[in-house]
Amino acid sequence: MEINWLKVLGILITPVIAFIVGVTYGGLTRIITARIQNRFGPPVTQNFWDIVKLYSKKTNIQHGVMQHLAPVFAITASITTLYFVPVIRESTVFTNLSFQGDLIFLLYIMVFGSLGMALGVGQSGNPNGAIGVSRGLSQMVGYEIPFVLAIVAIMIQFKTTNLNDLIAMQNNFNHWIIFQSPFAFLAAILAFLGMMGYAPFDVVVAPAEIASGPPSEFGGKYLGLMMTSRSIFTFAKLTLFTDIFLGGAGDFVTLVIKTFALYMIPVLTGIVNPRFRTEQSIRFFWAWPTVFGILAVLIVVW
Amino acid sequence: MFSISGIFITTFVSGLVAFLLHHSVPKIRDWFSIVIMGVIVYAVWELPVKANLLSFKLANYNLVFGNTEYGRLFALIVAVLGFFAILYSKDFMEGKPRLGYFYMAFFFSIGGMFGIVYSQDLISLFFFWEIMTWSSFLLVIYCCKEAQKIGLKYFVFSAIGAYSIMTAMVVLYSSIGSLQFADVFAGFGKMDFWSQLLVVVLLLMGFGVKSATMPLHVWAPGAYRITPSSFTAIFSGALSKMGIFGIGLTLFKIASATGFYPWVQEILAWIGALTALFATFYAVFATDAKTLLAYSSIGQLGYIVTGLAIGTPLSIAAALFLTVMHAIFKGMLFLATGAVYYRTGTTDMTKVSGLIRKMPYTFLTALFGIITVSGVPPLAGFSGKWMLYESLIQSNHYFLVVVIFFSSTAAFLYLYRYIFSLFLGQEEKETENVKEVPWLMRIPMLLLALATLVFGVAPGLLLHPVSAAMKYLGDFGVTYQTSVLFNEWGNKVDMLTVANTIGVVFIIVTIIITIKGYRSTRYVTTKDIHTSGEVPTENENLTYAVDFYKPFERALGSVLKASVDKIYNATGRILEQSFDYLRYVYTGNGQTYAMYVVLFLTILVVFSELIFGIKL
Amino acid sequence: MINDKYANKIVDIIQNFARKSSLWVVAYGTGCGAIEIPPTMTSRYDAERFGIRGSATPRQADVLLITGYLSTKTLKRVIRTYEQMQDPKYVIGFGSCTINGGMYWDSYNTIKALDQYLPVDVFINGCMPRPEAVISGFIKLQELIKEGKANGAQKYKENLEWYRENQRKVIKNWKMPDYNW
Amino acid sequence: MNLTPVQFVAIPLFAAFLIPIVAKISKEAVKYIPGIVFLYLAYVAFTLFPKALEKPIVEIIAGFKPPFGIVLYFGPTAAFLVSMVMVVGFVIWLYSFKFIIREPSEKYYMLFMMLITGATGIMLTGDVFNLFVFFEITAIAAYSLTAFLRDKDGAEAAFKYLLIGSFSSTFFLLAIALIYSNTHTLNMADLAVKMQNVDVTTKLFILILFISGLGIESELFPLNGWAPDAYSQAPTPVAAVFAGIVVKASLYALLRLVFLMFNWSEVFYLLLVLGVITMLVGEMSAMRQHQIKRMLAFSSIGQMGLIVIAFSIATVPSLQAGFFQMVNHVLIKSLLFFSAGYLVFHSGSKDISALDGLGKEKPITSFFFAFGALAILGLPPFSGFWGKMFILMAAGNSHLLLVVVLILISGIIEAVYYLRVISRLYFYKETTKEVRRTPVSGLVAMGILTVLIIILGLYPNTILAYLKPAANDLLHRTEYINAVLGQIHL
Repeated sequence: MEINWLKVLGILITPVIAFIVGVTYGGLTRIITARIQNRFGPPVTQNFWDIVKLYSKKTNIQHGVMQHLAPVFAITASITTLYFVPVIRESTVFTNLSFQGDLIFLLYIMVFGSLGMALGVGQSGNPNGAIGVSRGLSQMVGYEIPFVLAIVAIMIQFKTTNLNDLIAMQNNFNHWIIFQSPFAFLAAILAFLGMMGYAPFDVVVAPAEIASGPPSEFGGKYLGLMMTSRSIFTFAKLTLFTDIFLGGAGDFVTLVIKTFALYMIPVLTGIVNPRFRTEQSIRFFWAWPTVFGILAVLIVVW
Repeated sequence: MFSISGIFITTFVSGLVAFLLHHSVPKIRDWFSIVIMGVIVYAVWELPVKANLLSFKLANYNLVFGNTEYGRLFALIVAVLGFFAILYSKDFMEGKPRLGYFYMAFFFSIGGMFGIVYSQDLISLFFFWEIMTWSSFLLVIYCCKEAQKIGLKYFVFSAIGAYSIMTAMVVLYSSIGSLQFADVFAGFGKMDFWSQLLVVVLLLMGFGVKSATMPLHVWAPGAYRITPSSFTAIFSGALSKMGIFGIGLTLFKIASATGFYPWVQEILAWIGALTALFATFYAVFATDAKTLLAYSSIGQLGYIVTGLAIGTPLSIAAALFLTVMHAIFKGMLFLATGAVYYRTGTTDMTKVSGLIRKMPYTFLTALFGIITVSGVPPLAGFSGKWMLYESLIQSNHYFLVVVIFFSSTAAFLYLYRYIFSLFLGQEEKETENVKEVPWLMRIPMLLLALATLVFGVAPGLLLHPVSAAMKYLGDFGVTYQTSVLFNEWGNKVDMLTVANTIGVVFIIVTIIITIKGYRSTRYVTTKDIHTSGEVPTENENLTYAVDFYKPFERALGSVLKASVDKIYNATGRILEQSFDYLRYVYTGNGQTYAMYVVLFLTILVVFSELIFGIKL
Repeated sequence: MINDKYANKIVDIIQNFARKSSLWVVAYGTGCGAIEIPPTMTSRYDAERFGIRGSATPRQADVLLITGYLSTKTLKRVIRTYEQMQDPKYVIGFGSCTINGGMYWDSYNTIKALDQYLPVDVFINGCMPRPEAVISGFIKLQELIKEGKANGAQKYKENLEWYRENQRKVIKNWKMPDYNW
Repeated sequence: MNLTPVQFVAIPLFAAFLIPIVAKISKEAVKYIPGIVFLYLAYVAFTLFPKALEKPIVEIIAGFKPPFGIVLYFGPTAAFLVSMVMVVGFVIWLYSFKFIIREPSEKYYMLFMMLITGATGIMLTGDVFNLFVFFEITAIAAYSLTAFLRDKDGAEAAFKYLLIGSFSSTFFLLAIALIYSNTHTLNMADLAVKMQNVDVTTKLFILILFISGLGIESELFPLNGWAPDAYSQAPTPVAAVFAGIVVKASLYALLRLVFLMFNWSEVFYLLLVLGVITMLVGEMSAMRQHQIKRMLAFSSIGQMGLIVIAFSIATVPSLQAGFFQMVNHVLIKSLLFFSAGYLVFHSGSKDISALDGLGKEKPITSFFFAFGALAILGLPPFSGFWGKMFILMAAGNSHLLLVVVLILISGIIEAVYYLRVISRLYFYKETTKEVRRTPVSGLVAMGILTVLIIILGLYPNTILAYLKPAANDLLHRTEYINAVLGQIHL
């Protein structure tokens, strides 16, 4: 078979772009947080330098091979997720492998990373880490329901599970799914809050009670890899939501605008909110978001 | 050799021979069993596919045996898993008492399963069903005194199941006049509504007991926990599949001819989904590894039942695919747990931890196992789950798919709990001189692990026999390529691409972070962790193993209180009590007995008009 | 391959810049000085401008901030924390107590001179040092890092025996895992 | 000498009288007499069987032609039952060979022979009063065998048995008196004809008397109070004899009379209900017994209920099933009693709780018990499976689904208490005591039964061929009447 070099190019540079955008978003978040707290805040490149610093740590410790591989799992999951999400609509370069997979596949590959992380954290032997994982998994069970309800509603409505078809169907502004089935969007975005893990759903990495939970034994390059994968993963998730609800993006400008708009929702919620206990957050997800999701499905059915 | 009778005779006779060998020359007992099992695997593989291979008349019933594609699928599961289990048993069972008994019951249950999958009439199916039941019962009570109550429960529930099948057979026989599948499938449509309903319900009930479908599952956790792990693999991997086998036949060959078929489908699908849900919840809060796995298999069987009940080609494909996969991965996990038990002597997850560096191969097996169960790509569990979801969505079972998805997400909880508590976490002082299990035990586990990988990358290999089996169940066709799965809307997922992407990225990053010279990493023990400056002492247990999911438990609240098991136990107690009172009818007092006689006479005389219609 | 000397130099420059511009502090609130950390971090003085932020565990931290006097009891924990940190790592002695015992100069169970037990890169004088002072101390540390002179960890490794000896003097019932570099 | 059915009655009787005399000479020789008798009679039975299948053999005693003389009717049913009795009798003899060590053994064998005489007589005779006589012989032999051990419990049990048994004979005799006063004949075939012009109420009263009289011996529910004590207190082989021979014989008598004279649907319905109740009560009260032999007694009551159900469905397949189940019950229950006998003997106590860990001490006997338990639960590949199967199918064919369900439920109850005993035997206690041997004769006896059970389970056709004519013979009275009286048109 002949190789489509454009594809290869896309595959090579998409992670880089994702990384840059994700890191920048991270910096911006810190600035915005600072401004809301009436501070000046760090430079926008702060996260980038943090990551570089972590990579440039001279020594690192590990408790075993699983901990060594955990960040690798994480970043693998992020990059794979990214590859199976069409970044730019109808472009050869940036719809990397999105024709080979579909939504349900994405739902599952997104878990891959957290599973690997959980294994590594487990081997690190730090009880705080295990507690964090247990909280995280419980919370995941919480927000999975509304999210799946929303996704199911959309799949039934548009009779496809492939993202590219979804994007193609929302070719113009008023066909965006956010307008077509707003309840699905509500449910999904509320679940998205949980996914991003900002307050009030940051019980997983609550630094004050369980010493930042899962990553508490990770330092140096491991932490660096984790932060990298987090930035990429953030971008991937944002793009996914953009594709599903906001009709994808034709070029990078719209992409950035849409993703940033989406990104601000969890960030701004996070800044002004305290922290839920685990059972509280699970209960929360099973209350209104689920209702919205069921509404979305019912509306589609009728 | 490659005749059905050959397979039966080999299996049962070698069961007896193993028993005798144990009492004469125990040295060659194990190898004998292993060799025989290998031969049987070959025979089952070579057995020609023909509807009527062996038929004879026994007690004025025609007994017919044949090898259909559908039966062949299950027969292969049984044979291969049996081979692995018996390979594993050689070292695992060494030095345990009553080994002859063990091997005999083992072979008998295997033979019973062969009989079930090959039988072409209900009589022989029931015959072998009962053989399977009592031989597996013998293995449940095999271990010790505490197993007896559990075994009794298992037997009683199996008896309830078997007898409901029997009743269905009676009804069928009285209205059709023959019990051969051919006649039954042909004649069932012509029966009257009520007997149709009765038969379908009874059959589903009967088979549902073996496939541990709620609310008939209560025997499963105890029985799976107490049996020796090398047989638990069969128990959960193959023996429970007999229920699935029967449910498949009932649904597509019998119930599909009736008017209430859609209702049966809906109800059964929901039963399966709820089974999956609640079983998952119980698994999350189990503290014994084997109990956890038992509940997990109940849940997985719930998926399978749902898939069968939906009845679209894709869902059936998913169900059968999951059937095979469940046999594989639950076999792996039970064998791995058995390995842990073999070395540490317990399967209590709050007692063992940090075995990864001691038993790397076992850990690898368990890892592949949980990844497969959780359905995370690229391993094979994903393909089955994917097909199941797609089929559910495309047959417009919106809320069903949510329930299924929810329970399979909750599955992550117990899977992580399983692997964390046993293999990860703090390395305990008690287990510091634990070694890896012998090779004969490793090989089956690793081969099964390899199978999950292969079928994950190329599900087509497995979908080929599955689709053949579907042809037998009805004109169901499913489109697939060696590595590509399609749903009914034409969307696809290419497992090969997925596997390649994950593999390439993973390897590259691994190389980058592990190359020599880049930022040296040093290994520190699991005691050397951040404890706010404190120095943990040697015998200080830092593992977080008890009440692992307390928050989740709080969130669920009183959902977990509901337990059908309590109801059953109460019923049993009450019945026994009443029987205990009833036996005092026999006072042991002559006068009383005499009085009974007189009473009987007088009653007959006085109520003669009632009884005989004649006034005296 | 380009000239190793220059390559390493460039790499060093980048790394040092990165290290300087992101200092993660594990603040072991040993003494009364800990009260000065919150204002330093929060809106009034906003240390995050310089990339300084707290970190939850020593594994992730770069700077160990000893805020005030150390009793012999806490010294043990501090040493443990320091040894759990990963290179490159820096120590900031905070307040007079870490220099000469300060107002506890004649106390029987406080550490008088911290740098006998841990390699201190920067001392911040005063009792209490105000947030401005703290920040200036951090800036000083950043300059040192940039020039590559903040090599306390190096010193610690080189004359470990000496440090251990001092530590053993004050810490009775010495039960510490050795510093296996 | 030519073989005639009369030998079945004559030879055991002769042997019974011979035994005390031989005992004067040598006590050892006595032991062998019953064996020889059984072997010979079995041979006779099997040679006569084919003839009986072609045409029922009717033998006239003392020259008077029926209906005036006494006839022995050796039809397929009788042939089947007699040969069953012979086989089982032989096995039981083999077992008691070493088990009845206590003197005076010759009395035991004599009574045993008497009992066999009575039983075969019941099965063969064609005359109601003869039936009564043989019935009494059997009963008296049974009473005295119950008390054979000469201990307090045995005496008590025997007394109860006697008490109830006297009721039964009274009723029986009363019925016969009524019959004779109404029809002036005692020949059963003749009665079958003549009873039609007896007025209904009398007939009904006779029937009631018959049912309550013979029901006592054949363990129908409210009348079987004697059974548990007798079974549990009598020596083990005797218990086997009760379960295998006495009960079956009296049940046969009851059925024969009913089928001949009172084949009304109500009667069968009544019998069906009685059977169901007997089965359920038997199983339920067996569930919580503390003594193993008592448990077995109740379980055999339950089995009798099952058999009665099978017969009272009164179709050819159901009768076939009933006969098959009879065979099963005889074989399996004897096996259980035998093994239980030695287990009790060695544990030294009759309680089930005393059986813990005997599986190690007495592996073979315990194995036989376990085997019997699995077999009587109707598990394949043992013969019990087919018996239950046939009965269920027959019940289904005559649309008695409720009965089917009840039978299965009783099966579950049965499973519970039998499996408990198995658990106790093998898994409750890991004893390290040395293996204690069971006498060879006993083992051989049990072995024979086991083999028979397996054969019947794997290939039930062996006896099914003979069951169909038996069923027909019992079901259709015309053949009987014609065979005895020659062509008479009803």
